[in-house]
Amino acid sequence: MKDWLSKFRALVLFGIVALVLSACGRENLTALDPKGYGAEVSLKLILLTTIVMTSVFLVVIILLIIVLVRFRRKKGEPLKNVPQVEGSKTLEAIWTIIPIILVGIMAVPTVVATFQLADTSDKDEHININVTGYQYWWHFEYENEEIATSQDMYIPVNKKVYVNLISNDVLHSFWVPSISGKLDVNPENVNTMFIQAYEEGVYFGKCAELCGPSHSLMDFKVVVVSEEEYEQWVNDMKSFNSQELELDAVAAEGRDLFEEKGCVACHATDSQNFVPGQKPIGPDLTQFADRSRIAGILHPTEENLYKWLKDPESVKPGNKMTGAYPELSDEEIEKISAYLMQLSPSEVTAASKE
Amino acid sequence: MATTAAAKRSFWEFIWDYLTTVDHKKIAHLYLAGGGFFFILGGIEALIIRIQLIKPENDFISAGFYNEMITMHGTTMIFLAAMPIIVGLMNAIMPLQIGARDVAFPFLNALSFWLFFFGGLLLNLSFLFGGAPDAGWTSYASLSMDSSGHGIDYYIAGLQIAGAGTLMTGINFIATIVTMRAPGMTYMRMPLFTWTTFVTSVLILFAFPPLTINLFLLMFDRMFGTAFFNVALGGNQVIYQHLFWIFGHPEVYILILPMFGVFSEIFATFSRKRLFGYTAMVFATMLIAFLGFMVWAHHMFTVGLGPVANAIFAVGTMAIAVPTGIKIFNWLLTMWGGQVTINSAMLWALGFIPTFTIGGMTGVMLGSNVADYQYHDSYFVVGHFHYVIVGGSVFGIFAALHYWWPKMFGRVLNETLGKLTFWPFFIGVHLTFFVQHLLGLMGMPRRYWVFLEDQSLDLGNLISTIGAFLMGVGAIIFVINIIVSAFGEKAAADPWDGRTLEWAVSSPAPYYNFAQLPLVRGLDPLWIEKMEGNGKIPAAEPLGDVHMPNGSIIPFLMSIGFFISGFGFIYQTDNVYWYLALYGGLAFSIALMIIRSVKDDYGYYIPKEELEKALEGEAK
Amino acid sequence: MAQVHDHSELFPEVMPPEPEKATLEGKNKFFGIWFFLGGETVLFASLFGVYLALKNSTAGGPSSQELFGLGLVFIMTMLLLTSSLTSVYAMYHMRNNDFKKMYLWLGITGLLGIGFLACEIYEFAHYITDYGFTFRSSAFGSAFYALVGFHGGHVLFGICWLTTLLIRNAKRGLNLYNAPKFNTFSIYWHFIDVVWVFIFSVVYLMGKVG
Amino acid sequence: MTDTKVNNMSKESFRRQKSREEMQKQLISFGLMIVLTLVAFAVVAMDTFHKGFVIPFLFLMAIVQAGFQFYYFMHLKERGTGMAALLIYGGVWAAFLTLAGLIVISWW
Ligand code: HEA
Ligand code: HEA
Ligand code: HEC
Ligand code: CUA
Ligand SMILES: [Cu+2]
Repeated sequence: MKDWLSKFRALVLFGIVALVLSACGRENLTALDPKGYGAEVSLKLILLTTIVMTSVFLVVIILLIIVLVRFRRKKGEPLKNVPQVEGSKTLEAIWTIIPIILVGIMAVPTVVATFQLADTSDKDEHININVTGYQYWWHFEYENEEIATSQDMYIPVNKKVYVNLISNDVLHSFWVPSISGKLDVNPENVNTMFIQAYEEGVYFGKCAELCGPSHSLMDFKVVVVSEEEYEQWVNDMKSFNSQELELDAVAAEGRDLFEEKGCVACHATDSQNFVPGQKPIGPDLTQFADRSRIAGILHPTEENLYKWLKDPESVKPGNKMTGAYPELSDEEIEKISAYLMQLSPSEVTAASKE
Repeated sequence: MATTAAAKRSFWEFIWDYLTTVDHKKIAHLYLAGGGFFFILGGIEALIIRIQLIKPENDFISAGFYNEMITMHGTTMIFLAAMPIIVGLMNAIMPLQIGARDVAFPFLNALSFWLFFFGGLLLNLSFLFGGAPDAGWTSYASLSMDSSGHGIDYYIAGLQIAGAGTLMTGINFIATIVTMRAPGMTYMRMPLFTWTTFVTSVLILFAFPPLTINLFLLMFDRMFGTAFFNVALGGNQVIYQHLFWIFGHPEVYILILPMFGVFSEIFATFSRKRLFGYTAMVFATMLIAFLGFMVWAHHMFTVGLGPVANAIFAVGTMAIAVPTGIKIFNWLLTMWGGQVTINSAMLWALGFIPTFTIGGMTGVMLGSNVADYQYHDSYFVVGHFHYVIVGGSVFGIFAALHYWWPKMFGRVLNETLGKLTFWPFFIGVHLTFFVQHLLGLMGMPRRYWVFLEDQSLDLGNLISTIGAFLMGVGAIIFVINIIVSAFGEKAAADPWDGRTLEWAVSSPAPYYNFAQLPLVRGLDPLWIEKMEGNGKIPAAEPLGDVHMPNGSIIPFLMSIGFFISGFGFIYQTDNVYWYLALYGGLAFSIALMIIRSVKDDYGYYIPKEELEKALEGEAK
Repeated sequence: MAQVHDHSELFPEVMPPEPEKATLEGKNKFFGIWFFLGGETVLFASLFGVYLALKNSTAGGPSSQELFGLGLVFIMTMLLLTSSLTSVYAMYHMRNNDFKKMYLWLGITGLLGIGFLACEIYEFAHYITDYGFTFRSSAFGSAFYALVGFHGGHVLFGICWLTTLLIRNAKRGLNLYNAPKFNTFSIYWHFIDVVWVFIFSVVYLMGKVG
Repeated sequence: MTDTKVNNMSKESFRRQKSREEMQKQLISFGLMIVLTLVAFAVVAMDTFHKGFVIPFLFLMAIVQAGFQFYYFMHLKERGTGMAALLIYGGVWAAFLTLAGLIVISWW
């Protein structure tokens, strides 16, 4: 029994160590490998508090072991009476004062960092993106740029970017672990924070506040590109016009079907009719073909798009598109897909960064 | 008792006895049974959650059902399992520890139990009638307003009924401790479990009203079209979050403080040493409770309250580590220099120290709000609170059950099985919840029905699920132990060489507790008498008739009335006929309330002769 | 803390000086109601907090300045304050073992309470019919009716409680069994008055100021 | 026997005397409460003072009145009521925190 136990414990220990070493999670998702300002500040505090608290834990565990080794009643040892100690002023003072000092060591940097991250005085000098959370997707409107997009948010590298968050329905929370800590997306007021990414790439964003059945599928991406690429992307987005696209016959039919079937009621496909501040009903599909994922989670393949258009419910339970459009035949889906796959305003895409 | 009424009673008499009882010890049995049932239910829900998360993109259960599972798991575990079991322990032990014959309001005590029971029943019936609540145990207003069906309505009605019961319990225990301590039992001689019961009751008294109001607001918004949380009409759902956590944070101390009391008793008893730093322990308890009211916004660091609020609440939160640390070190020093017997109860207590300390560590780490921007609503938080709740409250419950089982049921639990319960459970806890911290930091938010493939979250989740099943094994062995021990030998009055008053009466305690009120000469009165007296607690009064309250079926019936009117509340939005249930149930309960207050109930007396006979029997 | 050993002791010839706290049951009731009121304080504070957070969220509906008139509120305040005094009188006579006078003053207390409630009902009806201001109009409306209505509900409950007490004990005279009950009621009633003091200050007077 | 009875009687009349004095105090505090109420209403009705003064002033009036109620009408100053007072103050403290929390959300 004893033997088995200690083997088991060794195994457990080994497992944990292996887990820690096996990496700190997926790159571009984990908070342990920061690629942005907010995440970096948070990680510093995570490390500081971990170190302080681990040393406290060690003290406790060492004391516990000493006590058990020294004062444990051995098998068969008769009960005896031991001196009844009331307490000790000195000892008690020690373990009151030392923790107070330790708390101070953790509290001061925390407070400093809080105010650093909350300083939004230079908001007007930087890019502002108005983010709206919807059950179960994200919308990004670029202030002063007359463009909007959904699911993938493009930002330039090493530049401060302000995100102004509001929800269209219930509470969500905006979290891109590698770049920054999270901020709630409230329905009644705009929450503002800035993010700054250090490296180009595609970063995983998550919704962190329970918002319904598909809460776990409400992913988005932050696409960090170079400054020039960003400029180019914005200009491409502005000038893109889906009605003037040169399309083959199938895709052209798809474009007509997109109107016939009422998709346009919810989805925009270019920036021509952009109205600042207007809340769309469904994701903006202007750059659908450039998306890193369909509906935030599926890899951008024909089959997956078919799957989504055929039965969105099977992909995202409770989503707001299900049942909002007439059922599509396979042929119609093919045509619409052909059209959607042409919606690629820019060379700058998520795929180019992944 | 064995000498009086013949042991043979019919099954129905037995049931009737429990339905009408106002005896705190029998009510404790009811609480333990009810809470135990809900613990198994909540545990099964936990296992379902873990099975769903065993591998990426699993489809063991649907998304909607998953949300119902986490909501019901959290709600059940906290309101219907942990709290009732804790209240049950308090009921069983606290009056004995202060040398009282019952609690201040025995009738209310029974009512409290039945309200809890029917509230919990109502909540769980939602599974049968069209869907359970699915907005998380916090049931934040924006989502719970949006949620269709009646799940949330069940949440509101169930918790409102159960919560009323808890509030009455709080008042009852405070009054008991204030007015009914035996002669000589000054405040600073009360055992620590009684102290923590007292402080916990105060927490209940002040923490539950905000929850009550919050549920009312949500109920009005959902059922009667008011606009507290309706943004279009100027409402504000952050109010809900504030009110919930003004309740919610003290609530977690309601779960842990009584267990601090339990551990204090156990460490002292099994080290054969007086609790180290008793006075400091008492004041640390009060300080934790006091600070506990001032840190609620640490659950809301990411809501956007602004840097000033966040900074204040961060520092306040970390400060709680200080009184808690005092406790940890005092326990260690209690064992230092003592003679430490390690049996099942003590194993749980020893396991608690590292486990809870890890939970407290991560708590303090969460308290650093800038770090919390990353932790919040991720599995790191899930890891934290299971470490403190399971490592603190659940370990405490197991410890207390092993320690007081003889006093409550007259049988000692089997030692071997006791140890066999501990090890799988202890290992399981660390397997399940330690990796969750890492998962959180690796980017896994909580309340996720599925995690996607290719995000390096697979291994951690698998380990976590395996651990959960180990806990299940431990829990099952405990159930076996209960059954086996029921046929074991009868327990002595004082099987552990105890220190406090509850060990001065027979096991289980006679229904009148003390034939004569005891005279208390100091802290650890029984120990004092063993060391300085004849080993018996001196009596504070001559033997005489003992006044007892009458049993009553009214608490049970009243709770049924509220239960029915709960259904009325839930369904009146569908069909006006349900108003019949709503008002009918309410009228029924009010009528019973009036009957209760109009009918005089003076209780009855146990004649002196009967007590004399019982005492002789005991002496033999 | 002497145990009462015979029910007849509950009906002594001469009442002890504090009949409401002479028995253990009485003492428990006394503390019980106070603790309950400690909880009620937080209960009402939650409602006050909600009200203060939402009082400017009128969603285009009438605001507090437009709605509130001070005359009626002043009358209501006087009614309730006076009822507090009359219940003090009642307790004074209870301690003097003067059952009749206690009943008289308790009766007056109840009547004043009913007067208060009548005014409140009139006030609500006035808002609803003349301003279309209901608890569905706006978050302000919801918060206002919740807070003031909750207090009104407490008054109503108090009146029902008092009525039951008065009817049940009309023929019994004062004894150690029912004295605590009267006292408990009176403490509750004062508390309702305290809450009203805050309502008229915070809701009505401050609402008038803006 | 008679002695103790007389003794009891005088004790009783002493008690009555005391409680009459008590009653007088209660009447005075009632009068003060009415005055406080009048002042509060008057300050608002006159409409001459600045908001920044009126609101704290109204709070103050209300708190003083509550004190009168607790201590004179509800007998909180009698012996043996320490725990009751303690828990009411606890409630007031929790109430204060609740209020602070909910009010600041409209500021921050
Ligand atoms: C029994 C229940 C319990 C207990 C005791 C605690 C104890 C603590 N908790 Fe925990 N907590 C929960 C239950 C509990 N918690 C639950 C259920 C949630 C989640 C709710 C939800 O969202 O669903 C939560 C969430 C939670 C959060 C919010 C996280 C988030 O959602 O973002 C925070 C943040 O500060 C926090 C902090 C703390 C702290 C600082 C303590 C402290 O009290 C811990 C103190 C203990 C120690 C520190 C260890 C011993 C001390 C020493 C050995 C001395 C030396 C120490 C130092 C020098 C620091 N908890
Ligand atoms: C007292 C509180 C308590 C307790 C004891 C537990 C115990 C456990 N909890 Fe839970 N948990 C919460 C309170 C608690 N939890 C709360 C408040 C939440 C948040 C909910 C929310 O987000 O809203 C939560 C959320 C939560 C999650 C996160 C869900 C999510 O965010 O998506 C997970 C996942 O692993 C989990 C797992 C577990 C496990 C494995 C146990 C185990 O310890 C359980 C062990 C018990 C058993 C395994 C039962 C044994 C019984 C049997 C096996 C049956 C035997 C039958 C017979 C003999 C008849 N819990
Ligand atoms: C009720 C309005 C509505 C209608 C009508 C509608 N959709 Fe959608 N659509 C949505 C919403 C909402 C989503 C986002 C779902 C989610 O992710 O939760 C969406 C998502 C999508 C996506 C994935 C978007 C992305 O950014 O990855 C595609 C593609 C799409 N819809 C195509 C269509 C087509 C084609 C039609 C018509 C046949 C259509 N939609 C009709 C509301 C609508
Ligand atoms: Cu949006 Cu979760
Ligand atoms: Cu907390």
